[in-house]
Order: sequence, then structure tokens, then C-alpha cells
Amino acid sequence: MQDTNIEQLKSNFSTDVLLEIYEKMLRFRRMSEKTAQMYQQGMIGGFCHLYTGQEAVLAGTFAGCKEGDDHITSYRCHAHALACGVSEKEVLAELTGRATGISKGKGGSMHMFAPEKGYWGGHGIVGAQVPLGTGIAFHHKYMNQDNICVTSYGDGAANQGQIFEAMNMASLWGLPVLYVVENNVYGMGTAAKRVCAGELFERGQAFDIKGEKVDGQDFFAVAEAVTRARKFILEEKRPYIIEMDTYRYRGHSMSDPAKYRSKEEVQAVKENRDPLMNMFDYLIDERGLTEEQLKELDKKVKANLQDAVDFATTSPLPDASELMTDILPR
Amino acid sequence: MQDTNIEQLKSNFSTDVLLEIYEKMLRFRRMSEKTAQMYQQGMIGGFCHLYTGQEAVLAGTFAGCKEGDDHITSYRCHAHALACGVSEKEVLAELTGRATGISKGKGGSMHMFAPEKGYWGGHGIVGAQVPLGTGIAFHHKYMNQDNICVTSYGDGAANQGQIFEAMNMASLWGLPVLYVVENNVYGMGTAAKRVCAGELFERGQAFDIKGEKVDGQDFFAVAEAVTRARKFILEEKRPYIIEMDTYRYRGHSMSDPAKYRSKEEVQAVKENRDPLMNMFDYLIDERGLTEEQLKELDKKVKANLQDAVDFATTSPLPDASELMTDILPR
Amino acid sequence: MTQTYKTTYRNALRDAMSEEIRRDEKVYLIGEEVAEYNGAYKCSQGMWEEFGDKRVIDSPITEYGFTGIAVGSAMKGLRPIVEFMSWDFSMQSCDHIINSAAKTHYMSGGKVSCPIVFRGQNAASGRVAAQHSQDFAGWYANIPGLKVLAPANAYDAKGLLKAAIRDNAPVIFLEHEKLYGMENEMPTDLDFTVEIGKANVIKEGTDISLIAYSYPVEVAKEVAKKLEKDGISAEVIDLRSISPLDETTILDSVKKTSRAVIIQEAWSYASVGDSIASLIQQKAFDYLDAPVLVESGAATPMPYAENLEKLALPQVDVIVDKIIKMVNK
Amino acid sequence: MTQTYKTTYRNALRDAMSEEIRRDEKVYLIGEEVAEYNGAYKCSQGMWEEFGDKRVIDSPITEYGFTGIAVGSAMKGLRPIVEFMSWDFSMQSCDHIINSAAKTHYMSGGKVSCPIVFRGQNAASGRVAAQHSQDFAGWYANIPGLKVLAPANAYDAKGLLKAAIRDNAPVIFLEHEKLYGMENEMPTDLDFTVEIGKANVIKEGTDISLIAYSYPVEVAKEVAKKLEKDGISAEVIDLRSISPLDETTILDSVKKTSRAVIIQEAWSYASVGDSIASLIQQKAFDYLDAPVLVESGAATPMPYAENLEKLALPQVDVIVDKIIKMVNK
Ligand SMILES: Cc1ncc(C[n+]2csc(CCOP(=O)(O)OP(=O)(O)O)c2C)c(N)n1
Ligand SMILES: Cc1ncc(C[n+]2csc(CCOP(=O)(O)OP(=O)(O)O)c2C)c(N)n1
Ligand SMILES: [Mg+2]
Ligand SMILES: [Mg+2]
Repeated sequence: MQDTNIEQLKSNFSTDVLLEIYEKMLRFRRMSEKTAQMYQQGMIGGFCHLYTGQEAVLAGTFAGCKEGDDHITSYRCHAHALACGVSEKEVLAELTGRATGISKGKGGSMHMFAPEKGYWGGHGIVGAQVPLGTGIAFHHKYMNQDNICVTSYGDGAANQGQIFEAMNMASLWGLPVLYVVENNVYGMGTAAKRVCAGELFERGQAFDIKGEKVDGQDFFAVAEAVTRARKFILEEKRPYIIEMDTYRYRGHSMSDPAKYRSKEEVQAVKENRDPLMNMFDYLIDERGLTEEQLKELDKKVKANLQDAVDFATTSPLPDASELMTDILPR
Repeated sequence: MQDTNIEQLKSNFSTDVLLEIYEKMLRFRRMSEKTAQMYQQGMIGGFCHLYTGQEAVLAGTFAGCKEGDDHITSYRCHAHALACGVSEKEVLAELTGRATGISKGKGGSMHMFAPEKGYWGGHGIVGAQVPLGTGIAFHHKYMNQDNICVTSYGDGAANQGQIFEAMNMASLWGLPVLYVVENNVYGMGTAAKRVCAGELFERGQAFDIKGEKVDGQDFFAVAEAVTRARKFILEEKRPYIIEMDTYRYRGHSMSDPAKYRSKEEVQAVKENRDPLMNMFDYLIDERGLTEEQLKELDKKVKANLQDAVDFATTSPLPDASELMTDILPR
Repeated sequence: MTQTYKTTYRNALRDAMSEEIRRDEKVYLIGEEVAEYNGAYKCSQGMWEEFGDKRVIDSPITEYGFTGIAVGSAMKGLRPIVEFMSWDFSMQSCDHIINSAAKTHYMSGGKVSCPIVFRGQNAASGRVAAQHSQDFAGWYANIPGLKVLAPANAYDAKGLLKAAIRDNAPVIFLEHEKLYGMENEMPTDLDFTVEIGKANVIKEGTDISLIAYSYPVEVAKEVAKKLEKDGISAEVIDLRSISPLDETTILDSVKKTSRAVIIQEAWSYASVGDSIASLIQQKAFDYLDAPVLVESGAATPMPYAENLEKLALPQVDVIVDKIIKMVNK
Repeated sequence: MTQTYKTTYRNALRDAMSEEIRRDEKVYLIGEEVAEYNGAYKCSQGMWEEFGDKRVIDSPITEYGFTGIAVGSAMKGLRPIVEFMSWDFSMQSCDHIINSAAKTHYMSGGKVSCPIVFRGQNAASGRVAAQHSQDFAGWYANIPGLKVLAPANAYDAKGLLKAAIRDNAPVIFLEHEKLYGMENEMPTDLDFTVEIGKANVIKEGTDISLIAYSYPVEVAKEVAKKLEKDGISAEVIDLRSISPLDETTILDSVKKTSRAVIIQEAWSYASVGDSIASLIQQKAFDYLDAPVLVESGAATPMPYAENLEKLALPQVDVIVDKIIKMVNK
């Protein structure tokens, strides 16, 4: 059934749209890689969490969403900002702590927001975004809006009690929230298996919330599941859980050498389950595009990214007066 | 299977032992009733939560436990203290805020402890006793003791995130804890159905913790389930959940007129499912005791209780110096 | 002439919430027992009946979760009033109050705001012992990004709560069980509010400034009355707004009286009272004739026994004695 | 002669824990990443390898739950060390720290005690922004039933942590990331401890008392050095123990110098610093030549930008200037 859906869904995507999606995933990846470089050069400080390896989760999720849907996630939030329509300039300027950053340089790596684009951050406390996202869905129901809030969290976060509390209320009150567990196999240095009893997509069962596990490295699988879930959520007026089977290529944050796993393990995912390669192959094999065309795209992405780097690094630091503004709203 | 077990278990209880158990339940009930009186006379202050209607849960649970097992519960904790071996004197002296109280008059209605008897309170924050009880079970495992910690909480508490967090760890680490959900149909003025999605005995499923629902008004059903659960916990090295289907006769606390339910609803339970009446009938019908014998017992219980009232009300208040002692341990 | 009516602190809260719920469709009330039960302390009497399930919501007993949901809904544009049955239970959800509600406006460079009121009964309501008697004023006053209010009478309860609901910042609203029955006159005007950030000199005096918030204002009033008999004229200041703090009113008073006592139920260490003492000596040092005294609750978990509980809270006679000594020195 | 060795603050913590785990079978360490990963800040390097799964336990990221479990196990007789990767995360579990660990001894009339240490990195470690930079000293100092320690060097880190683990009270142990690399000499003696409740006069002086805890002690030392060039002799007091507070050492110093500055990263309102100012003016009023100054972190959520973060923290030059003005007035 899911497979038929996927075939159906594939044929619905025009090649142009798929190219846009591939470009998006490239943008996520290239920006992550550039961020790592800039961090190593001392241009970015503090904690910094990258998204390489997980790109299809995000691209697929957005392909399944519609205008007016909201998104919220953890500190691993740079690609999510792009996905919502924030530019590389604003993200990199934030990462370098500049006045032109998406949060004026005050938020930093973990705290990016673009509410007008449906992007609600960017939260540093593990699990906290889940009740918050459920609250955004509460708003949708309260205002009779036919939208959902996609609420992403990690395998490590999935054990947080506040998530269960939020799910209980989401179930009782029929809130339009899609819980996306980005199971990238590790929470910091700890394998999910060591700290999670049972299956994460079944964590809503106790509250009558359905869930499923999806191959998070396959854009189409994700897009299909999210499309279906979104429909279910709005029609049935019930929350839903999707566990994304994915993988993080880099350490937890820039300071993590990731010694808790073997190089081979990482390599195997990169070689066999890379989300970009999956799409790259599909576009060539099934849509008749050429390697050159796709590499051109990559060049364009990189050029655009370089502009953003230049923008960020030449932007001014926030004015000293900014220290004491934005504490209380007007 | 459970029913055969129950018949088996019944035949294992001598009439003498059952009389002791009946006496215990009478003590719970009579003390609760007396407490209500004393509260109304202004001899007890603050919040005060009674246990009438739920006596078989406690009596049955203790019948299924062994020497060295630990017990912890919420603020609805007076009967639990008796069950652990605390005397009426100590409980009533605490309720009246006297130096001779179980907590020297410092704890009050919600905070009674007798660690040397395996009684760990007495906690006022909804849900908090559940990780604490899980921690006591952690101690049993750590010290290689073949004992369990019975951790009781209400239907309202069952939604607390900390409970899910504790269950996840109890499952991962194989802790010998028996979770007893005393589902007395209401959490304060709120019917469980209105705030609990799904079934409470299934709330451990997500963590591979088994559970079942038991008639909490039937001493034998409770005793059978707890006996079996205790064996399972220690043999399989897994936690376990029992949801007790029970009922609270009085308001949530002494200040609650309980207008959220009909008199008929309460009356129906009192008439058809009263735990003491169940045992009373059984002892007469199946064990050939007479009404007189059982009423004698009640008189004895009441006389003993009156002694305790006298003791409490003639005990001195704590000395003023007690204000600043017991803050930090030596 | 403004029309007025008389009502209790408890009902003033109810009226404030009801009026604001009628006025703005984005305002809703959520908490344990707030709807069908009319509130554990009956502060939302009749509201569920009037406004129904959408605007007055009974939550499960899951403070962390429902606080987070309310905060999320506020970020997106609603204006929730969150009732904590007792502020003690906010320890389960202070992470959302602080990390999500108080800090996000700043972290987002001013893009996300969180118009939300957290309210409920705070400090010692009487014989409810250690886990239900804590005063949280200091904890929340410590946090930039929050406003902290603590009305000491029915008039301020209504006016400040309405102001809080209309404010775009997250507001901590500390009530006191011993005040719920207090009656005052207040305007019927639907736009009646009390300005946040202004203390109230409720009695003028020349010899000493007594400063308090919430129920201890009653203690201060009694102290002032007794001092009068000893010929000591005390000025009584009701802070009302703990954060922002009305430094001007405090300092002006102390500059006049040259002496100050802060009375609070809270434990003194790292408290509002100690900060006011610190403020006064930093900004009015040369005016002081005596050290600023901070009279706090005893530094112990609240005991249950009646006699001990009394000793644990600020006592009029003890304070009067100390002040007499101070003034006559 | 006592034998000594030299090690870092980070390893001193590790050694303290390891020695106590070897000494007492009831001591264990629990927290996120403390075992296989050797600690997020490598404060438990090698411990899991040496002691195994039973004594060094990786927990899920569920602070409320594992804190509660640890507290329960302590009530029953174990002696857990709970690591918070950052004290910010303790907001998820402060209910158990306070309502369960701090209050139960009193509530039980002394029957139940809770020998437990909560430790981890506190305050601003550098560029980690608003949700990871809060100083919790004031919050926990406010609570009776807790001890609060904040070592400012490797020697005290080891000696105080060992004392904390042996103490029967729940202890809040605040570390600072900027100190993890600091090296000091310390005794090899397995029974080496530093007494809880004693401040340390790390530099004597006659003109002003500089009082600080944790990393700001370094700031105070720098301030003292600069003041020396201006001919001002500063006494520097490292509190070490925030609660209980060594009032005697503080007051003796101020009685000698007649002036005091408290330097803290914490926000000032309802802070430890303000309470010390309040204490000094209450108990040494007549000795003071100037108001006690409290130099705190800016009252704002911590900004990420490098320049703003610097401005948000106590700055040596600003403090030096203020003191020069104060002394020359
Ligand atoms: C409450 C809390 N505890 C601990 C941390 C520290 N921490 C940050 S990320 C993280 C791991 C989270 O893992 P996961 O949820 O799987 O997300 P991932 O990083 O893999 O995307 C930890 C322990 C935190 N930020 N908040
Ligand atoms: C965290 C917290 N929130 C709210 C309360 C107030 N409160 C005390 S008991 C109670 C109802 C609990 O109901 P349930 O768990 O069903 O237990 P029961 O009283 O029925 O035994 C509430 C809301 C509290 N003590 N702690
Ligand atoms: Mg992960
Ligand atoms: Mg109940």
C-alpha cells in the first residue's frame, strides 16, 4: 500500500520540482559543510550541530506539507531554517554572531526563528520544542485553521516525559500535530538502543496515537508518509507520529570526535544510504538528467553559499546597545 | 487462569489470617472516618486526603508482598502508614501536629515516613513518588536484594511525564518495581476519562512493561495479582503495572464537596462493591464466622482508635526549638 | 464619577479574566480544575459555564506539558492564562517558563514574543506544610524577560491581572490564599487596569519605611498600627510589582524616613527582600540612619504544626520590637 | 610532609569521584554521557572503564526521571553523584532536588535523609547563548535543606567534592567550564577534604574586600592586581561554600577594609551577591565607608554574539574604575 503510494507520488513530481528538491538538499548539505569549516577556522563559537546525512527527512517532510503549516525543532536547526525559506545569508550571519543574522546575532547556532515563515526554532533544551509545537497545533485548532505543526525531535529526546504529557493532551484534544522523530541512531555519544526501551514510533500507542517508521534516507518514502499523515491528521483530527530512520554523519556537535562508532559504520551509510546520492541516481536513471546538469546545480549552490559567507563575514557585529534590547516586548 | 489462581489463593489463607486482614481494613476505614470528624472539629489543619473505599487495594497489595519490600505513595498516605506497621497513635498525633507524631508534627497529613518499616511516604507533589519508588527499587537491584518497591499513584498522576521517564529506565535497567495505579475514577474533581487518553495499565507498553487491570474492591483479586506480579518482577527482572479499579467515597480532600458526581454513583459502589462488605460477607458465608464476631472486632478497632485519639490530643505540640532542627542531617 | 463595585480578591481575579476573555478572542484559561470545578480555590467560578470548553480548559495534572503547550500557543499568537493550583507545582514547568517563555524574545532578536500570564496561589496558605508553602517571588524575579506581580488587595488583583493579560511579556502573577477573601471597591470600567511597575504607598510616614508584597503587606500594616502607639510613624509600601521594581518610590521613601524594613514570607537568602536592602544601601547609603532590616520567613521547610508554622512566618510583635530598638538607638 | 600532585580542575573532580567510589560501595555516578563517553566535559574520564556499568551509569536524557530515581536510591541508603551536563537542565528536575531531596529530612522529622551530590557545569561557558549560560547559585542558595558549593580552583574542586560526597545532606555542586583546565597542587591523601562552609581569603588587603565564587574569583584576582598598580590594596575572598555561607570571614574582612564589592556572573535580582550586600550592611553597617557594590551579569538572557557576551559578563576594567572612584571619594 505504502509502496503503491510511493510510485504514485513519484509520478506526481515533475522533474523540475524534483530538481528544486535536489537543490534544496544540496543547499542543506553544502551549508553544513561550510559551517564546519568556518567553525574550525574560529569564525563560529559555542555549540554547533550539523545536519549532514539527514537531508531527505527535511526535504521529504516539506514536500508533504502545505502553505501555512508550522515547523519547530531542536538546536539542530540550520537546515530547518533554510527549508522554511530563510536564506543562507541570515543563517551564516547568525552563526558568526552578526547584526544581520536571523536573530540579530543574539540567538546563535541553536536559536533561529522566522515566525512569519512558520519557523519556530531552534530550541536548546532537549524535548522542549515538543510541547511548544503541540501548542502551535493547539493554536491551529483554536483558530480553526487547516494546518499542522511539524514537531521534530531526536531519538534521545524521545524519552523526555514532557513529550508523553504533550501527546496525551494532543490525543485528548485532537490537535493537528505531526511528531517527527529524527532517529539518527545516536543522542550525543549514546546509541538509541541503550536508552530507549521499545520502539519510538509506538510511543504514542498508550494515548491512541498511531505511528510508523519510515526510511528517512529516501526522500520519496518520507514525502509519501508525511503527505498521508498530514491528510490523516486533518481529516481524523488526531496527532500522528513518524519515526525517521536516518543517520548523522558528523559528531553530535563540532566538539564531538564521535569515537563511539566505527568509521565503517558511517562509511556504510554514506555509500549505501546517502539521501543526496539516492536522489542523484534517481534523477539520472529515471528522469534522464545528466551528471553535468546536476553538478552545475551544485556549483550554483556553492556560489550562492559563498556569497552568503562573504555577507556574513563582512557584516557588522551587533551594536553594544543591542545587549539590553529585546528583553521585554513592547 | 487468574480465577483458578484466586481460588487457590483463597484456600491458602487461614481464617485467622483473613480475620487479621479484615481487621486491618477496618482500621483503615475507622481511622479515616475518625480523621474526618477530627478535621471537622478543627483538630487537623491544611489538606487532608482520606482513603475510604480503597481499602482492599492496600490490604491485597500487602498480602502479596514480603518482608523487606518497600512502599511509597502520594499524599493519600495515612492507611499506607498503618499497613506498613505505623500505629494509629503516631498517625493521629501527626495529623494533629504533635511532637509525638510520626514526623514529629513537622510533616503533617501528606508527609509520613517510617523508613525502618519500609514506608517511604507521603509525597505531596503529584507523580513525584514514582521516580522515587523506582529509585528505591534501583537500590534493591544495586544491593542484590530480592525485594520490590511498591509504588502507588493515582489516575490523575498517571499522566505525569516523570512516570514515563521512570518506566523507561525501570525497563532498561530491569528494576524490581511494582507500579500500582490506584484508579479511583477521579483526580480531584476531574474524571479520569477526561484527562487520560488510552488505558492506564497499558501505559508501560511503549517500554515493554506489562500491565493488567484488577478489581481493586476485591481483596482476593488484588492479593492474587500482586503475588503473581511480585514473582514475575523478581524472576524476570522486569517492572510491572497493576491498575486497581477502585473508588474513593469521600471528596478529594476535606474541602471538596464532590459535586462533580452524583450521590447515586457513590451509593452504588458503597452498596455493591464495598471492599469491607465483600470481606465481611465472605467470612460469614465461606468461613462460617458470625456477624457478632466481626462486630466485636470492629469494637476492638474502635477502642484502640479512641486510645489513639486520646494520645494524640493530649500530646504536646512540638517544642519551639524544633522549628530549626532536622533541616540538614548530621 | 467612576462607578465602582465591591468584590473579593478571588472574584476580582475571576472578573479580570472574564472581562479579558470577552474582550479578546485570543485569551483563554487553562489549568487543573479551572473549568468544571470552578478552580481549586474557586477563582474561576462560573467561567466554564459562561465560556465553555474552548476558552476555559481543564488540563491533566501535567504542568510541564500544559505549560509548554500554552507557551507554544502564545508564541503563535494566543494569549493564555495558565493557572498553577499552587506555585510550588511550577517547579515541574519552570523550564518552559524561563527557557521558552522568558528567553525566546531575546533569542529571536525580538521576533517571537510570548504574551502569557502564569497565575496561582503562592507561599504559605496555612498548614499545608513543606511542599505547598514556598514563595517563588525571588526565583522568578531573578529572571530577565519576566514580569512578576504580587497584588496585596482585591483592587490591585483585578487591575494588575487585566494589565498582565494585555501585556505582551510573560507575566508571573503571585496570589495569596489568605487574601482571597479580602474585599475592596474597584471601578466597573472594563478598561480599568493598574499600571505594572508602580509601587503603592498605602500609608505615609516619616520614621521608617516598611516594604512588602502580597500577604506580608497586611503584616506591615499591623506593624505600622502598633508602632503608631509607640509614637513611631511608619510609611508602608506595597510593592505590587516585584519586577520591574519601582525603585523611585522605594528610594524616595527611604530618603525621607532614613530607615527601612522589608517584610517577606520568603526565605531570605537570594530573595527579593535582600535585593531591595542591597538596592537601598547602594543608592541611598548616605540617607540611612540604620541598616536596612530584612524580616523573612524562617530558613526551614514549612512545618505543619500550628505553633511552628506561626514561628516560621514574619511575626508582627517581633518586627515591632526590632523597629523600636532600631528607631530608639 | 604531605605528598601532593598536580592536576586539573577537571581531573580533580574525576579523582574525587573515583576515590570515593573506591572507598564506599554505595557511591555511584549517574548522568548523561558520564560512562562510555567519559562525560560531556570529560570529567569522568576513565571511570566507566575502571568501575563498570554498576557504578558509572549512562542515563537517558530525562533529568526529572533520573534525578528522582537517584534521590529515591539515596533515601534508601545509596550515595549517588548526579551529573547535570549543564545546570540549565536542572530546571527539568528542580522539583526533585527541592521537594524531594531538600525538604524530606525536615518533613520526616529527621527520619529520612538524602545523601546525594548534584554536580555539573554552571553559568556561562562561552558562546553557548541564552539557554545554556544561567547561573543557578541563587536559586539553590535560597532553599533550606541544601548545601551549595562552587569551587574556583582544582584544589577546592577535589577537596569540596570529596567532602560533599561524604556529607549526609543533598549538595549542589557548581562547576565552571572556564576552570576545567586550571591546574593546582593537592594532597594525594585519600582522606583529603576541604571543609564545607569555609571561605578562603586568597589575598589579604586593607582597602577593599572583593568577594566572589566560581569563575568570577579569577575576575576578582585580576581586579586586585590592577588595583595594586593604583595603590589600592584589595582583599580577595573566594566563598567556595555559598550555603552555608561563611559570614565570619566576610564580616571580618569588611570590618577591616570598610568597603566591599561582590562580583558574580549571576543576574543581580534575588542573587547571592545581593544577599551578601544585605548581610554586610545589616551586620557591619557602622564599619562601612561606602555602599557595598554588587557587580553582576547584565540582566538579560545571554547573547550569542562575542562582543555582546563580553558586555554581559563582569568586566575587570569597569569594576576597577568603579572601585577607584569608590576608594577616592
Ligand atoms: C534537558 C537537556 N538535557 C541535556 C541536554 C544536552 N544535550 C543536547 S543535545 C543532546 C542529545 C540529543 O540527542 P537526540 O535527541 O537524539 O538529537 P540529535 O542530537 O541526535 O539530533 C543532549 C544530551 C540538553 N540540551 N537538554
Ligand atoms: C504537580 C502537582 N500538581 C497538582 C497538584 C494538586 N493536586 C493534588 S492531588 C491532585 C489530584 C490527583 O489525583 P490522582 O492522581 O487521581 O490521585 P487521588 O487523589 O485520586 O488519590 C492534584 C491535582 C499537586 N499536588 N502536584
Ligand atoms: Mg539522535
Ligand atoms: Mg484518583
